Amino acid sequence: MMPTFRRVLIANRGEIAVRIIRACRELGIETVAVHSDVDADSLHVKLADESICIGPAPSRDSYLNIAAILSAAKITGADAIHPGYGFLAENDRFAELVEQSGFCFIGPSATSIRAMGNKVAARKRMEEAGVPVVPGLYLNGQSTSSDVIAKVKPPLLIKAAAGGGGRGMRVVRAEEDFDSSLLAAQNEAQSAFGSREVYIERYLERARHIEIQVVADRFGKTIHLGERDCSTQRRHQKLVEEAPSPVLTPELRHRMGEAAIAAAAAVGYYTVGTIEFMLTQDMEFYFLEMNTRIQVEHPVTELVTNVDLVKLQILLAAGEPLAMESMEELNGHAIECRINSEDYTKNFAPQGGTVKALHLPGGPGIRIDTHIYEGYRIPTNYDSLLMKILAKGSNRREAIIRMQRALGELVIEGVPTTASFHRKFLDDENFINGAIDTGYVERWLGSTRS
Amino acid sequence: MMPTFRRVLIANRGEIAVRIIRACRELGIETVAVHSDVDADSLHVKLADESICIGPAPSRDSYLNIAAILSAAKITGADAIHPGYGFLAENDRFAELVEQSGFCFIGPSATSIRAMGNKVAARKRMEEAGVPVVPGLYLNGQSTSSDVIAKVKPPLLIKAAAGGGGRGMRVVRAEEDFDSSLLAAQNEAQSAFGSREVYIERYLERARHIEIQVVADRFGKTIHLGERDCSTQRRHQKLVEEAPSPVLTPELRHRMGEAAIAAAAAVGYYTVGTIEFMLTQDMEFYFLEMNTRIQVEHPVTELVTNVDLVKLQILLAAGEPLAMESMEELNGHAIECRINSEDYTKNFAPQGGTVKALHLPGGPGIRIDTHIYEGYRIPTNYDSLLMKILAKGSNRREAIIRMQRALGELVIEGVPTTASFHRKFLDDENFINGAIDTGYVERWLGSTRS
Amino acid sequence: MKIDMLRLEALADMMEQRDLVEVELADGDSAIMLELAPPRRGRKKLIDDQVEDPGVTVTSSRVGIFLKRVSVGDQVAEGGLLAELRVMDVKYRVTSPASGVVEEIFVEDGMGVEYGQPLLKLDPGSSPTPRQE
Amino acid sequence: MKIDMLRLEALADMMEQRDLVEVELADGDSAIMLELAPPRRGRKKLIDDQVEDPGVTVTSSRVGIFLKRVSVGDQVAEGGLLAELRVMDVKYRVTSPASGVVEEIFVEDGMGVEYGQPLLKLDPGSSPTPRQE
Repeated sequence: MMPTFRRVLIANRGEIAVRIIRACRELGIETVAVHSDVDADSLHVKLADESICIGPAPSRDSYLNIAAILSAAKITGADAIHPGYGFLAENDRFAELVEQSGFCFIGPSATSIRAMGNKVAARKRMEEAGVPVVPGLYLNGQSTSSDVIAKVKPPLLIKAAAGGGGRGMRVVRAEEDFDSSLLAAQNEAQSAFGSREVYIERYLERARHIEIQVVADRFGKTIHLGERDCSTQRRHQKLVEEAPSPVLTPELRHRMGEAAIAAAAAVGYYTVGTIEFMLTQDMEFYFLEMNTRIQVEHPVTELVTNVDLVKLQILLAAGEPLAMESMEELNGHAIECRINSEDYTKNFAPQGGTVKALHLPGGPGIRIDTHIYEGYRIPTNYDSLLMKILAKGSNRREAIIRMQRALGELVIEGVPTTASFHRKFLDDENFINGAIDTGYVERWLGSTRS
Repeated sequence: MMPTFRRVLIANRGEIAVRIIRACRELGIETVAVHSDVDADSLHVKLADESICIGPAPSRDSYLNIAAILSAAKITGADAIHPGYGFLAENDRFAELVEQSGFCFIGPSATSIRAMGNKVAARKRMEEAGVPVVPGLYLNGQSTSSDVIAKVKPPLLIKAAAGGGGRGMRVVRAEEDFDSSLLAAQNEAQSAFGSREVYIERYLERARHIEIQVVADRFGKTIHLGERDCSTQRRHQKLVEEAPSPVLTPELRHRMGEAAIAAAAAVGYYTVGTIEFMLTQDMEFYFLEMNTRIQVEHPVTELVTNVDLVKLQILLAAGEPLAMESMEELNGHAIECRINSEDYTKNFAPQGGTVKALHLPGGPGIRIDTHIYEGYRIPTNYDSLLMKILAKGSNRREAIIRMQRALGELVIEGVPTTASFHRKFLDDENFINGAIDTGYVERWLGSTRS
Repeated sequence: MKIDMLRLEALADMMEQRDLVEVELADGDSAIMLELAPPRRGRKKLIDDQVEDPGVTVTSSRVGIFLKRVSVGDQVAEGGLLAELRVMDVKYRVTSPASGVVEEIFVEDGMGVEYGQPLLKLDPGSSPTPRQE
Repeated sequence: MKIDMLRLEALADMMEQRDLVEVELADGDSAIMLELAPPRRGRKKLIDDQVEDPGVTVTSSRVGIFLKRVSVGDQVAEGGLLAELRVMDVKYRVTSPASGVVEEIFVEDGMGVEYGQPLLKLDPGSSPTPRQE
């Protein structure tokens, strides 16, 4: 292996900082951990070769403090910065400043981040690249039904163009309801946002969230490593991820993979990234967005491809050419459960606390990624993710059963966790049959509550 | 999956008892842990559905106490008994009594155990089945060189037939030394054991230990799942195991696999077992012995085949037919380090103690099998194995580096462990190049000591 | 509120002597709670706590089925038969380590017992009492 | 409730002597709860160790390069320049929180410092001493 970086600063915390330290160590690269003052006892600080306090607890003063992070990199002699996920990972200005300050940004170019960061521009770019996007169109205040229905068939969604939060939003299921719904939406948009402009798009009912892992080098070679199915989510927060998806055929995997490659190539993408799609019940897929960074659920793909995505990301950022091809045959089945310090019986409210007792599951097929340890005090300033438990089996059934077995062994005392949710949800018949969509968890929670 | 057993009693302790509980749990089978009185706080006791104390600390009164184990199975309503490894696992009388008492023995038939247990008889059986055994012959007191040299070429080994412990043993490297060495060996055998009878066999210099995992059902179908290379051993105690072997070609793997299948089939073997071979530097292999049970290092094979050997063993014992074929293409590379409570700087002397602090490695490619936890008191009555750390990589280099990374993360305070040995040995150039044999560790220890 | 320091002092003394870590007193509307610091807890001379139990407990030396051969109140001689333990097809005698009266039987007849499990308790000194069954 | 400070003082004294960490008293409508701070618990005779340090330590509020602007023995006014911190290309002033004399400088000129790192110590009361360099 050629020498890459000498010393990488990790501009993150928690389990992903630990994950990146492990990758660096295996590559023979030194690591610098940054931390806020409340994170002084955090595991990533203990594991790194060097650590530096960059500010007080609030993220804006520490993990989002670009000047402090760049200054820390300069002082500690780092030659590259890994942003992890969240915080500054998809901040194009940060990526730009990192490079301008003479460090390598371990991620795509600032231009790629920017291109995918603007959702309207990204949608246009994807359409041009031949990537399916949800059929839709903008209407100005004067538009009526006739020109719309031809292009977007019900069920469709009317959204205020300027809006958000459900204001000015209408679902139209029958053609004859369109005019009245449009008028209502336009009036609501007018009063809420001062503009009658609305956006019409096809309403994707009971769709799944399927994402494709893409990998690209700096020389234009782009491949994909199959999908992850992240349909088990609540309010866009993923709770369970798996690969392969229980519903994809090899043919569909190939088509989605090709679309993902086209999407990444369209923005000159390099390193690792994820193209998120919605997949409808009639197996049509539509571009949702691109995550221009490593993802929380990347280990799912690692388990079924035997590829270390974080090491690969670092090597590609350093300029190594990509020496592998797309993988459309995945090895076995992998599932991830996100164990958050949240009380799922109280609307998943985040909880602080101290880990009083900890027993980790182990044995065949189990992988644990965590930054917690016995005695660890969980700060309430950050993301509530405590641990990722992964189970790999020779097939989906074995992976699920193995995950249930691991959840049975897991002991975390001192703070409520989503493990209580997972223990129940993984027993759900629809989940076991793979018959779910992104709204399923909400419906399941409603039905188990009553 | 068809119902197999309702309740399995595990006639063992330590990590393998935990491993078997995990397999049973994933199969939906209840578990009964047996334990000696000093093992009351052991992890297998905590994890099992039920536990029963079968005697005081000494093995002969507890884990080797056949009547107590059978009685425990009867009282707790078990329908099958898993012997693990060690203790009663290769005791044909135990296997017989288990079956006679109305339980299923999770292992091969008592007849198979017996056939492989007698080493001289096994050698004959293997020769008949066409499995290569080390060339050799018995000589009575009158024999001379002429008839020997024709059959066994130097280097050869002269051993007292009645002997052991190196008495009456001579290595002959040149033909002209044979007569004098034979005379010396015969005289030494006479004075030590009262018999001039000696046994001559080819001396395998700098050979590797390669073993083949075999799997068979009760209906005569036998397959193999590739090899494990266990050449890193000291006085026949394995310290590191890996798969695939760094020296096997696909062609040799196929031939050794076929020989292993023939060996198992020759004794009507069913469930899982291991055929151990010596592999010489000129790539000739010879049957050493068969282990008629699950082995300590079985997870190495699990990682490169994605097969759960313990679950498979239970299902095959219950009479399921084998639904898979031999695997000669292994997925990636796996390495296991045996972390024993031994001080390697003091001749690997076993050490007792209490685990004062424990931090387990994690992240990509790491599997941990252990029965220890923070606060666990290690009894000195039993085997010193505390933990198996496994690392899987996409190739051997990545697996070794990953293992080094994991060993760096591992913290076990309160007792010295062989992790200190592994951290150094895995850095050894010859190990990294795969250029070792079963005597290498001893030579390495000698050279590092001086 | 009137704080009676003398009484509190006396209370604290008593806690130390008796190895109490926490005391709560409530009397009508009044209440007092005292808690001892953790490092001080349980570091006293425990001699007084070790109350001698005059009974002799007989534990199982085998894993097997308990077959009762005496009843509560029975007088037994040293070496007398208390029970049998059936281990697979073999029965083993459980004999009395002392003469006395059977005070309590912990296991039901015909139930499985593990190694070290208490089977019954004898009162070595006592004279026989009327049968209770 | 009437707070009898003298009695509270006595109570606190007793707690320290007796190594009690918590005392609760309730009497009718009145209730008192005293709890010893965790660092004080079980650390009895440490009082003498806690020598009051009259100095004022100035810590870094940024991650950057420390540029020394005073020397040990210098007299500084409140708000006076002590040092600069260079964060990438921007320099930030570190000013004195009080008037006094620079007693000690912990960081060498030109070295990197992290957030919260002690930079130097002032003696707010003292009069200037001769320069030591």
